[in-house]
Amino acid sequence: MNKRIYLDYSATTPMKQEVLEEMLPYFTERFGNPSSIHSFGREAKQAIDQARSRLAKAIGAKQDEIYFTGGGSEADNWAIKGVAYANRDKGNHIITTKIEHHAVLHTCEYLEKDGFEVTYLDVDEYGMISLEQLRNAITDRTILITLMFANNEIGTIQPIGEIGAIAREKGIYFHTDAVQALGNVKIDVNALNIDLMSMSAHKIYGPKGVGGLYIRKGVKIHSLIHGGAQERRRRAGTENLPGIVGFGKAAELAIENLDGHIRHVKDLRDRLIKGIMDKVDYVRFNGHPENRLPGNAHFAFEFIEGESLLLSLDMLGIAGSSGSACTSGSLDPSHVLMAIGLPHEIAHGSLRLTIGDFTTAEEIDYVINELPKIVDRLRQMSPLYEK
Amino acid sequence: MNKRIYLDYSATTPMKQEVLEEMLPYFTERFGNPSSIHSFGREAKQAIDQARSRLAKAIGAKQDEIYFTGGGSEADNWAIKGVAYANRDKGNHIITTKIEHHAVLHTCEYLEKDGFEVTYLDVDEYGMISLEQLRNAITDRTILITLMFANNEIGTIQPIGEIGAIAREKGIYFHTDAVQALGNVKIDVNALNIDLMSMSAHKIYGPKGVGGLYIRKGVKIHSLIHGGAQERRRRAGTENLPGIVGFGKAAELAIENLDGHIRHVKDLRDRLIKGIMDKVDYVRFNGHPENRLPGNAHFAFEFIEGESLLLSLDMLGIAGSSGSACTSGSLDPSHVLMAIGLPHEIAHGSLRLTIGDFTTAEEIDYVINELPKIVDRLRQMSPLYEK
Amino acid sequence: MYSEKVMDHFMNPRNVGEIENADGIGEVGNAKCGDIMKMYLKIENDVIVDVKFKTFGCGSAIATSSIATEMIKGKTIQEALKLTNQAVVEALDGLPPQKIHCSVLAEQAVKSALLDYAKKHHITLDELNDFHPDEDHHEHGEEYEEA
Amino acid sequence: MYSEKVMDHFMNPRNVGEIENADGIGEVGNAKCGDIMKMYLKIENDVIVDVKFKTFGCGSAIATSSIATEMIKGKTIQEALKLTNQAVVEALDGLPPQKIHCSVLAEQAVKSALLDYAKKHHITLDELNDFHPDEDHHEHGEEYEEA
Ligand SMILES: Cc1ncc(COP(=O)(O)O)c(C=O)c1O
Ligand SMILES: Cc1ncc(COP(=O)(O)O)c(C=O)c1O
Ligand code: FES
Ligand code: FES
Repeated sequence: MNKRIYLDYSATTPMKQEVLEEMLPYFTERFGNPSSIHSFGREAKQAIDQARSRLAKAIGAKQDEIYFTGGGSEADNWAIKGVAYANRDKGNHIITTKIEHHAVLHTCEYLEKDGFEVTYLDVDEYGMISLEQLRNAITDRTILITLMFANNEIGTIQPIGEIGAIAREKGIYFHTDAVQALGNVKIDVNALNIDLMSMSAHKIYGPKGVGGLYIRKGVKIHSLIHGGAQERRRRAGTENLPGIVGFGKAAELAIENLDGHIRHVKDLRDRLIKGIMDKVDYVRFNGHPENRLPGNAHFAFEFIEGESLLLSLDMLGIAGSSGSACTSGSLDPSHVLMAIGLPHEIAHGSLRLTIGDFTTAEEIDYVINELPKIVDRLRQMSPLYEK
Repeated sequence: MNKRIYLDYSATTPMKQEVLEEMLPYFTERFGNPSSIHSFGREAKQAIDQARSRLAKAIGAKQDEIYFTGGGSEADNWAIKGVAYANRDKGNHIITTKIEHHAVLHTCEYLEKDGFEVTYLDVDEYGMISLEQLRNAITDRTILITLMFANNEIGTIQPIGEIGAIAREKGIYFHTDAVQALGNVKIDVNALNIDLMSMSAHKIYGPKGVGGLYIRKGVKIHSLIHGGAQERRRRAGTENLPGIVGFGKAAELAIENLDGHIRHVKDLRDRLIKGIMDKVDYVRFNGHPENRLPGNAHFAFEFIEGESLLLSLDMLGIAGSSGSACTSGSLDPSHVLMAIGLPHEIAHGSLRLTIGDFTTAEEIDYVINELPKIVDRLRQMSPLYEK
Repeated sequence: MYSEKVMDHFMNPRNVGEIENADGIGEVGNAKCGDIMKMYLKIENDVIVDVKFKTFGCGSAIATSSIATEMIKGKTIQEALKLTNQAVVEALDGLPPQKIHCSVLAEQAVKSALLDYAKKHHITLDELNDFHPDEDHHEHGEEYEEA
Repeated sequence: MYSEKVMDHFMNPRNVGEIENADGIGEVGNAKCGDIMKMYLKIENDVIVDVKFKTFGCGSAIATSSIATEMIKGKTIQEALKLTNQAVVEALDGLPPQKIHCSVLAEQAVKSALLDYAKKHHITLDELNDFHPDEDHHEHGEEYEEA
């Protein structure tokens, strides 16, 4: 395979060179344990402090409200279980949505087995929740609203500010999974009344295996990982020093260049959408037309199935993703596509192409040229397609 | 500071160059998400499979019994909470020791608040548990024995094979925290009857923020981090791809060169011990004389306090560690030193020097030359020292 | 993930299409589940002289359909009835665990088409007495997480 | 972790030692807790003409002892009584939160020595009426994990 075109930036991103360079010394030279008091330890500690302040700056938080984790999933688990168990005396009701990432959904399901009650809010055809439904779902036993900032499949961005205001007004903790939003949307945890927020480095050109949880000062929360006194006694374990340094740098780069990034990926994204919609029949475009992640394009092609589409693209070096059942060996298409009401047979033909900083117009044009041919070839093989 | 001598290998190790080189491509080129089905994802998946098989080989396990985590602390938390909650119907009693790492101790304490009962076994003056006490502690409600392989402070290695045999005989799950043992002791999980085992990459010249949990096939365990279907559905979160690759390489190197490593660090360790014991009065040597980590030397100098010792060493570029109270702002010296019965005032003067693959005889000789002078200087300032 | 054989049959599927006035037509799976296989047989003197397929489904569904048509073309009905999903999997040099059900689908598509032929021609094929293609054919292996 | 000032006083402590026939001796802390400060005063005409210390304790305990002796040397008893732990901390350009209690220890060592002097010389120092140096002086800040 010569040419490879990566259009799966929502799954993960390549690390930027600047991030790698910032990390490198911490593997072999400045490798100390940040808890050690000798010079190796102190320089490690300093590096972590710097990363923490970069993260804090990126989201308008205070430095001591940032906690590093082993990834976005750990942050989600920690926020939800931690708040649930620490506030059980106040209530056992949690509100979330049907379109959360599995790190949120499966955590909520686990809590349901342990006596918590969870309301899963519906979304409309664009993947938007209804603020009225949210208001109505709140009871005096509600202790947590956990509601994703931006959806990883269809890209829809929720009205986080309004949700935060409702939560604040009712005195309920508000957690948002901002794993996809960070670096793609301007975020200010205070303006948006966010109490807890999950982040992940590998979605913003940083390293895999590092995440962060913003915890507003005063939030009552249990630890998920007990042990040493790291992270102000809240998250034990020797810090992933190079990873945290990389996360700090990636966050800094993301915020510095937020507008440029958004413009770049959005332009290419719109070019892609127009190209495909013009050239292919029987295709739907999913997610919200405006309130969506700038780099996210999500299609459903009728009469064909997602995995065979992905494989065909892959043979041309084009990397995309799908919410189709058959890639997962499970019967149902993704819960997100079901929640927006896409019929099963159409949901199976879905394709997510997500664009990033390294994507070029040539790559997009190549996809616009090749994808319709692939769709046509597969449709010719499909018993559902009659023309 | 010109010369820096690192003697804190038990706190963390510098990464080996070979490990870094193996990791590097996975940051920026082979950066795919292992769950993705396109070529980027497949090459990532392959790399993880290879790392898993290297880890498995290192401890005599099967490949599908190795689960990657975000570090040793996560592995400890997962093993203990996971087994406790999954086997609650069988009993609520856990046996551990007084000298475990905080990742084990604090997890057990957390479970105690949730209805579990925990027996903390004593150790003798060398830090060894008594097999008889262990046998007597077992009840028909005992579901888990969690007992560290080798102690991180005083280096004592427990009779893991005997403990495993007892656990197996009684049908109780046996977890061991082998974070310090891996790469320093030959480990075969089958020969030793280990059911679960925690590991951490950064203690064996691998990256920080990556660990592993060995889970014997058939062990009933809940997840700690819920979400995606990674790690055979047991540990959610996008895999720390470069970290896991590095862990695999580090494990491979460690096992390939186990004998050479042990010989190297043990020779230097013994040279250090002899040098110090010959030149300094009023010093105790802690931990077991034979059954100890090859690179671990642990002293307690009477009349002086550990942090001032560490600081003085640090001014000469020598990095060590201490179990003293005052470094931690808490009143008591380390729980391990208390458990072996060291008087408080003596425990305060403790110093751990841990030797690794990059340590040289010159470095050791330098320490043997300088440390006695430092001890003497501090004793001259001490109101406890009358000579 | 897939063997070269699978990818070859997926990218260059043999016998795609329909047969007008086919002697037997079999259809299994359903669109809701994301997989439909439709198989057309032309049978002369108990021999399958032509076979075509159309498949809506994953890469492995397309590859198993393709190889299954190759495996029965030119064979007698009795020989075709012996086609098992294991044989299909082997012929493809293996399939990932969560894709085994696609091979089951292929076996069932062939059998459905033969059953259809038998019904139309008032023959009894004892081998198909216990054949119920509408049963759930999905065997779930490990799930992959889309990130 | 520590300021340069702290490290200077730790590595080059001023006034280490004992004073024979000291006019006042104060000792605070205890070995079990890992810190003892002992302070010796030579007082002439209400003026501290000499002061020495011995300390068993962490780097910051040694540094605070050292600077405290500097701060009271040549001062009158009344001036020395005004020494606060905050003043010691400031003079050292700050201390980490978990080390503040060392500065409390230094203040108390000075006061204990003055109290001893007062007792021996049958003077009452009103400022010390509420002084109980044996109370727990540890204020726990964040803990550091030794790995
Ligand atoms: C015995 C022992 N267990 C657990 C841990 C925790 O491992 P990690 O720092 O990778 O979380 C350590 C080291 O910190 C250790 O020495
Ligand atoms: C919305 C969302 N939440 C959580 C996660 C999990 O993050 P991580 O893979 O870092 O565990 C992801 C990505 O995988 C995501 O897209
Ligand atoms: S047709 Fe469903 S997995 Fe192949
Ligand atoms: S004397 Fe205890 S911390 Fe300073």
